[in-house]
Amino acid sequence: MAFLEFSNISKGYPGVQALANVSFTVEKGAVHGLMGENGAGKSTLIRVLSGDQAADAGNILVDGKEQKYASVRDAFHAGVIVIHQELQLVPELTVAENLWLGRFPAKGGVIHSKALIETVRSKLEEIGIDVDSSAKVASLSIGARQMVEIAKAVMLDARVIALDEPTSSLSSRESEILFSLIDRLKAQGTVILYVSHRLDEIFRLCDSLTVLRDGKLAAHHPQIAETTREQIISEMVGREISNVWGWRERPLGDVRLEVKGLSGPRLRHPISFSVRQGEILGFFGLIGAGRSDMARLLYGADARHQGQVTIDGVAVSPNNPKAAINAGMVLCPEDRKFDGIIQGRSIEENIAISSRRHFSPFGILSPRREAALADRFIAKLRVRTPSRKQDIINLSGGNQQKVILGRWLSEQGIKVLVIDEPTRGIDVGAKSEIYEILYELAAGGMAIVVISSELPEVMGISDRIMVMCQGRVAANVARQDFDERNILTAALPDKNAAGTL
Amino acid sequence: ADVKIGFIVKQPEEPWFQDEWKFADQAAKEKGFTVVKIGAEDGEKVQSAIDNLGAQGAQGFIICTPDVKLGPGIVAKAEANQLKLMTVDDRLVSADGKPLEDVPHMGISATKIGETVGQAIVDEIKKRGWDMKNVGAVRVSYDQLPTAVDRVEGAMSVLKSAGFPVENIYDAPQAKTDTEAALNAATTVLNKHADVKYWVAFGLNDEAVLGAVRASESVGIPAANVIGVGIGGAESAINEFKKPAPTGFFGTVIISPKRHGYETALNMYDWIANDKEPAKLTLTSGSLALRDDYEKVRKDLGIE
Amino acid sequence: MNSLKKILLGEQGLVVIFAAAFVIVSLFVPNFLTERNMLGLLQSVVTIGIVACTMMFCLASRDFDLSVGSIVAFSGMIAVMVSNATGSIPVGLLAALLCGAVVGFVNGIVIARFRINALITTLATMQIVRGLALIASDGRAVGINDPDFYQLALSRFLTVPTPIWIMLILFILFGFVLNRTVFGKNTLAIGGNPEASRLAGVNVVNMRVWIFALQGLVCGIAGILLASRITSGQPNAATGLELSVISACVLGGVSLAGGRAAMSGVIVGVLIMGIAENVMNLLNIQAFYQYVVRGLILLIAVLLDNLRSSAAGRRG
Amino acid sequence: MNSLKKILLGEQGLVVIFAAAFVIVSLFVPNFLTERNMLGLLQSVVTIGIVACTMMFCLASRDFDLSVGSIVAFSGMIAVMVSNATGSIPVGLLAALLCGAVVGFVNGIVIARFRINALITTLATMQIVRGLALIASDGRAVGINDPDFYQLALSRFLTVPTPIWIMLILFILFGFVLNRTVFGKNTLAIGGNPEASRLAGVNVVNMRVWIFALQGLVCGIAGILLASRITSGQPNAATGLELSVISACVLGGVSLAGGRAAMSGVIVGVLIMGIAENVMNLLNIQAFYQYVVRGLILLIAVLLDNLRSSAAGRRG
Ligand SMILES: Nc1ncnc2c1ncn2[C@@H]1O[C@H](COP(=O)(O)OP(=O)(O)OP(=O)(O)O)[C@@H](O)[C@H]1O
Ligand SMILES: Nc1ncnc2c1ncn2[C@@H]1O[C@H](COP(=O)(O)OP(=O)(O)OP(=O)(O)O)[C@@H](O)[C@H]1O
Ligand SMILES: O[C@@H]1[C@@H](O)[C@@H](O)CO[C@H]1O
Ligand SMILES: [Mg+2]
Ligand SMILES: [Mg+2]
Repeated sequence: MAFLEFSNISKGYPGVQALANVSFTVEKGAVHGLMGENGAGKSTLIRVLSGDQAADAGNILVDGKEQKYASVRDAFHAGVIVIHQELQLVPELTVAENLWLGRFPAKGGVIHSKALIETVRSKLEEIGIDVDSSAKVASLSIGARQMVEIAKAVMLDARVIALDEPTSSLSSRESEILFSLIDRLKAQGTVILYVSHRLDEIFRLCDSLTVLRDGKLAAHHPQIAETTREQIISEMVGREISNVWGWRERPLGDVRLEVKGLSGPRLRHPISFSVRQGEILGFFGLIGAGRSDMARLLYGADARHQGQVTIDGVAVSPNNPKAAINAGMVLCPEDRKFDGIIQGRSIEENIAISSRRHFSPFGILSPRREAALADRFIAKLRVRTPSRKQDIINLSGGNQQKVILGRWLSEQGIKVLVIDEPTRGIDVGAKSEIYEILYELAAGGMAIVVISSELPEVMGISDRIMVMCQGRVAANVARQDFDERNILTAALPDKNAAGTL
Repeated sequence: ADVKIGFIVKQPEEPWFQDEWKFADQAAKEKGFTVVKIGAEDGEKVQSAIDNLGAQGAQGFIICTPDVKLGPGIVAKAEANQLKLMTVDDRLVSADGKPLEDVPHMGISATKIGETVGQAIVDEIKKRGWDMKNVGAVRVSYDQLPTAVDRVEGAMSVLKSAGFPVENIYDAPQAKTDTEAALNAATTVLNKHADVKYWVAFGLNDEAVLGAVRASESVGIPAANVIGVGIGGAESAINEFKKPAPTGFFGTVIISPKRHGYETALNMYDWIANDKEPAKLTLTSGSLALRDDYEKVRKDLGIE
Repeated sequence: MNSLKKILLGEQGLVVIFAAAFVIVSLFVPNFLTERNMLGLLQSVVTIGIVACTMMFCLASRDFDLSVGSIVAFSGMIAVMVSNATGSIPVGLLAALLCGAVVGFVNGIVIARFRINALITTLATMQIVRGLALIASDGRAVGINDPDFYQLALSRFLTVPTPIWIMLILFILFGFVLNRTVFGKNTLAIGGNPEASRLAGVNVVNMRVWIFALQGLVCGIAGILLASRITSGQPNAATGLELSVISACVLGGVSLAGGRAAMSGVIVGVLIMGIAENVMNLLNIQAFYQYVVRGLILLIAVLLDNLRSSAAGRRG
Repeated sequence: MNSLKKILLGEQGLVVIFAAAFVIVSLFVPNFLTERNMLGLLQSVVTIGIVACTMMFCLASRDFDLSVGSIVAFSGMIAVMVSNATGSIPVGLLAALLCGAVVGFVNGIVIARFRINALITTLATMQIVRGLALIASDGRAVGINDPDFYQLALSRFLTVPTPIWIMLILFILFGFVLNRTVFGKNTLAIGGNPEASRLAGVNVVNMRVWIFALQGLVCGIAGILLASRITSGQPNAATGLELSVISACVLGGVSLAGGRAAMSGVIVGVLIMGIAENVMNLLNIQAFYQYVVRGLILLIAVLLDNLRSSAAGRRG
C-alpha cells in the first residue's frame, strides 16, 4: 500500500522550473532513494514535503490523506520530519537545545533544563552519536554538526523522514552509524526519503528509487534490484559514464610544496609532508581527524603556532590568505556556506572574485572577461542556472559547490591547490569533469592536496594518501599499496599500536 | 564649611551657557567657593544632577531648566536633598502653568526678548522706507521648544500691531536648531515667494536668523533688502558683524550672561554663607546690538 | 596566575572587570560610595535599565529598535493626560501601558509581517510617535494634577525608591525569561539562525511581533516612572535614549548580529553608562571634556571585553 | 500591463516609483518645479548626498558609521580655524580633509584591526570628535576671515552652485567605483560574506580601514562645503546627520546586512529625504505634523520597495 504519494507536484522560481508534474509513491516501511543531477529538484521536492515551501500545483498524500501544510509546524504535527541539505542549526545554542528547538519540554513556558540535557544525552548514547549534549554547536566540526542534525530526525516519532544528502559531510564510520539508524527506523515502519549522490549508499539502503531530471520525473523504480548503476547514471545525466575516477599515470617533478612541523591551536602535533610537481596527495581521515585544520593552517586561514610552509623553496608567510595566493597557493574550503559562497552576489562575481586581479588593470574591471570566465566554468562544470547574473544563494547546494570550485579552478599561475572535500554534494556527472580538471592541472605541474572523507574518491584519484587520525599523521600510503581495509584501520582512533602499516 | 554650589544648565553646548558658567566661576574665585557645572538636557538628567549634587555635599544650586513644567519635581528633589534652589533664565511653573513664585528667579521673559526683536525690525523697516505690503517675513520656527515659540510670538505681536500684514509672514520650520537646518527651511520659503523683494527674518536665536540670511544670499537677494534680527549676541553674531561688508543680519538682541551667571552665583553664595535670601524675582532686559555698536553694547553689559 | 586569567577571560569576564573598576572608583572618587550617591546613581539609570531589558531581546533576535525614546515620552504624556482627564491614576497608567504596547505591536507587525527593515521602521515610528506626543501636548509639558502620581517615584520600600525596585524586578524577570523559558531560547535561536528556527517550527514572525510589543509595554513602564519622577509629561523627554540603551546592551556583550545575550552583561553595561556620568559630575569634569571621556570609556570597555573574548579564542 | 509590472518590479523599480512620485509632486505642489526651488532642493541635500556616497560603501561592507556628523562639524571647524590662522584657504582645506581622513582611519583601525564593534566605536568617536570640536572652539562658532572662503559655496558654474557640482561628481565617481572596480566589488563581497572574502584573498582588514578613511575624507569635503555655506565653523553643526544618511542609503536599497548597494538607489534615497522636507515646507505643513509625515514617507517608501522585491521573489 502506498503510504506516501506525490501527485503532480510543480514548483517554479523566477527563470527556473524546479519541479514539473512530479508524481510517484512510496510504500510503508520503505527507504526510497531520490537521485538526480545538481539542480534536478530534489531539495525542492523535500522542501515542499516539509511545508517550508508551497508547491504551485499538486498534492501530497500521507497514508491516503491529503496534506495541507501552512507551515513547517503543520508538517511536523503530521509526523513529517525533514533534515535539510544545508545544516539548520543555531550555533549559539547547545546541542540539546538545538535538538529540542521548536518543541522545548516546558511547563508554563519554563524549560526543564535538566530533563532537556539528560534525555538528549541518553538518546545520543543510545543511538551511538558521540557528541556532548551541553556543548555549543558553534564549537563542533561540520561532521559533528551533521550528526546532530541526524539525531534530530531520529529523536522524534516520525511517520515520514526525509534526509537530504545526510552523508555529504560524514566519513564512512559515521555513515555506518546513520545506516544502522535507518535500518532501525525502517523496521518501525517509518517511510524514509533518501537523497544522495553516492550510488553505493543508494544500493546499500534503498528499496525503491526515483530519478529526477530537470525538474521532471526521469524514472521510477519500485524495486531497486531491478536496475543497475549504469542505468541510473544514464537516467540522471542522459549519457554513459564508464569510469568516474579516470586516474592515469603522470610524471612527477621536484618537490613543490614542503610542510615542516606545522601546528596550530587545534592541531597540536606538528605535521610534515611534501608534495611534488604533478602529484595529487590525498588526505583521508574520520570526522575531526584534523585534516581541515591542517589545510587552513597551510593556507594561513588560521594562525599557526609553529612550522614552515615553502613553495618551490620560498617560504609562505603565515596567517594571511592573500599572501598565500600571491605565493601561488589556493584553498578551496570545506564549508561552502560559511567560507565559500558570497551571498547576495552573482555567480559571475563569485567566480571572478580572486582571479579578476589578473585582468583588471589599475583595479578597473573588465565585465566582458568576467562574463567569459563565468560562462566557461558554468558550461564546464554543468552549473544549472538561468543566468550567470543569478544570485548564488538561489542555486542548489551542488551548484553552489560547483561555482566555488570554479572560483579556484579559474585561478592562474597557481602552483599548489589545496582542496577540501571537493565533490561534497556534487552529482556523478560533474564529478568526473572535476577530476579531469584536477588531472589536467597536475599534468601542468601543479601540486594538489585533496582532502576527502569519501574513501573511494581518495583512493580513486590520489597518487598517494596520507591518513590522519586525532590530529596526527597515522599513515602515508603510495598508490600501489592502496588497500581499503588498511587505510580505514589507520584512520580509526582505537586501533592497536601503530605499525600495522 | 566650604561652600559648594551647583549650576545646572539645559544646553551646555550653547555659548550662552558657557558664558553663564564662566561668570559663575568668576564669582566663585572672588568669594572662594566652588561651582559644580552640570549639563542636563532633559528632566531625567536634571533629577540625577540634583541627586549628584546632594551626594557631593553641595548646599544649593542654580538651574536653567530644560522645561519650565519640571518645576514641582525640581522643587521636591531640591528639598529631598536639602539644597537651596534658584532659577536663572527660565522660570519654573506649576502643573497649571503658574510661576512658582517661592523660587528666587533671575531672568528675562522670552516674550519680552521677542518683542525687542520685533521692535527692532519694525523700526528698521520704517527707516528704510519699505512699504510693509511688499515685505515678506521669514519666521524660522522650532515649535517643539516652548521658549522658541514664546520668542517668535513676541516678535510677531509687535510686527502685527505695527501694521505688518499677517499673510506676509511665512513659517520656515527648522528640523534641528542649527544654521544649516534654518538655511534649508528658509531657502524653500524664499523660493516659494520669489516675487517678494524685501525680507525680514526672526527666530529662536542668532543661528536661526543666520540661516535665513544665508538663504537670502544663496538665492541672490541683496543684503540691503534683508533685515534679520537674532537673539544671543555671541560669536555667531559677532562674526557676522566683523565681515567686511554688511550682510542681511541687521542686529541681535543681547542679553547679559554676566548678570545671569555672576549675580546668581553670588546671590546663592550669600544665601548659603550669610543666610541672605535673594530677591524673589529679578528681571534683566535685552539690548539691541547692531553692526556699529555691538562692541559698546557688550561692554555696557559687562561682557568681555 | 592562570586561574586569575581564567576568571578574567571567562564568561563573566566583563562582570569581573567591572567589579574591579567599581572598587577603584570607590576608593578614589570622593562621595562616590555613599548610600545617597548609590541610590541616586541607580535612579539615574532606571529608564535605561528598564528599556535595556527588552532591547536585549530585540537585539538578540537580530532586530533593532530606535523608537524606544519616543515611546517612553509618548506613554509618559499619555499617563499624565489620561490621569488628568479621567481623574484616575490607574486608568492613566493602563492607558500608557496600552499605548506603549500598541506602538510596539505596530512596529512588530510592520517589521515581521511586512518584512520592512527594522532600522527604517523604527526610525519612522520614532518620528511619528514623537510627532503625536508633540501634537497632543502642543509641544509643551503637561503638568500632573493629582500629586499622588508623584508617589510612584517618591515612595520607598526599605529606604530604596520604588523605581529602583521595579528595575531590579524587571532585571530578574527578564533574566529568567531569557535563560529559562521557551520564549528566551526561541529569541536567541531566531537571532542565531532565523532560517533554522523557522524550519524547526518556531513561529518567527509571531515571536518578533511579541518581542516588539513587549518592548513597547516596557517602554510604557519606563515612561510612567519617568513622568512621575519629573512630575510632568514631556513630549521632548528621552530623546537619544535609543543609542544609550543599545550601547548599554552592546557593552554588555549582546551581539548586534543576534543570538548572544546575557542579563548580567546588560546590567553591567547599564551600570557602566550610569557610573561614567555620575563620576564625571562628581569630579566636576567640564562639559566638553565629558564628551571625550564618555567616548573613551565606551571604547575602553569594549576593548577590554574584546581582549577577553578574543583570548578565549572563539571563531567567527 | 505585464511589461509595466516588469519595469516597476525590476532592479530599477525604486527609481521608477520615485520618478512617478516626482511627476505627481511637480504637478500638484505649486512652486515645486521651478529652477530656483530645484537648485535650493539640491543644495539642501548636499551634505547628506556627499556623505551617503561613502556610507554606502560602509554599509555594503557590513559596517556602520555613526561618527559622520561629528566629523563633518569637526573638519568644517578645522577648515575655518586653520584658514584663519595661516591666512591660506588651501592650507585650511587640506588640513580639514586630512583631519577627516585621520578620524576615519582611526575608526577603521579600531574596528577592523582591533575588531571592536563598529556601532560602539563610531558612537565613541562621534562623542570624542564632537567634544574636540567643542573644546577647540570653546563651543562657539568660528567666523571666517577671508571672504573668498564663501565662494566655495556661492560660486556657480552654468548657473548651478559649485557644491551641487561636487555632489554630482562624487555620485558619478563612487557609482563607478562601486560597480566597475575591484575595490567596489570587494566591498560588496566583504558585506556578503567576510570570511569567504578573506579566504578568497581579499585583505578584509585593509579594505575596511580604507573604507572608513575614505568616509572620513568625504566627510571632510562635506564639512568644508557646509562651513562655506553657513560662513562659519560651527561645533554644533550636522548633529543627527548619521541617521539621515543611513536612512537615505537604506531607502535606496543598501542592505544593512551587507552585500547589496547601488548608487542610483542611494541618490533616490537622498532625493526622497530632500523632497519630503522641501514639499512639506512648500505646503506649509505644521512642524509637529512634519514629524508624522516624515515618518510615514519613510515607511511608504520602503514598503513600496519591499512589495517590489518580494514580488521579484528573492530568497532570504
Ligand atoms: N569551529 C571550531 N571550533 C572548535 N573546534 C573545532 C572547530 N572546528 C573543528 N573543531 C575541532 O577540531 C578538530 C579537527 O577538526 P577538522 O575539521 O580539522 O577535522 P577534519 O579531519 O577535517 O574532519 P571534518 O572536517 O570532516 O570534521 C575536531 O576535534 C573538531 O571538533
Ligand atoms: N529560491 C530560489 N530562487 C531561484 N531558483 C531556485 C530557488 N531555489 C531553488 N532554485 C532552483 O531550483 C532548481 C532545483 O533546485 P534544488 O535545490 O531542488 O536542486 P537539487 O536537486 O537539490 O540539487 P543539488 O543536488 O545540487 O542539491 C535549481 O535550478 C535551483 O537553482
Ligand atoms: O534657551 C535660552 C538660551 O538660549 C539663552 O538665550 C537664555 O535663555 C534661555 O531660555
Ligand atoms: Mg539539493
Ligand atoms: Mg574537514
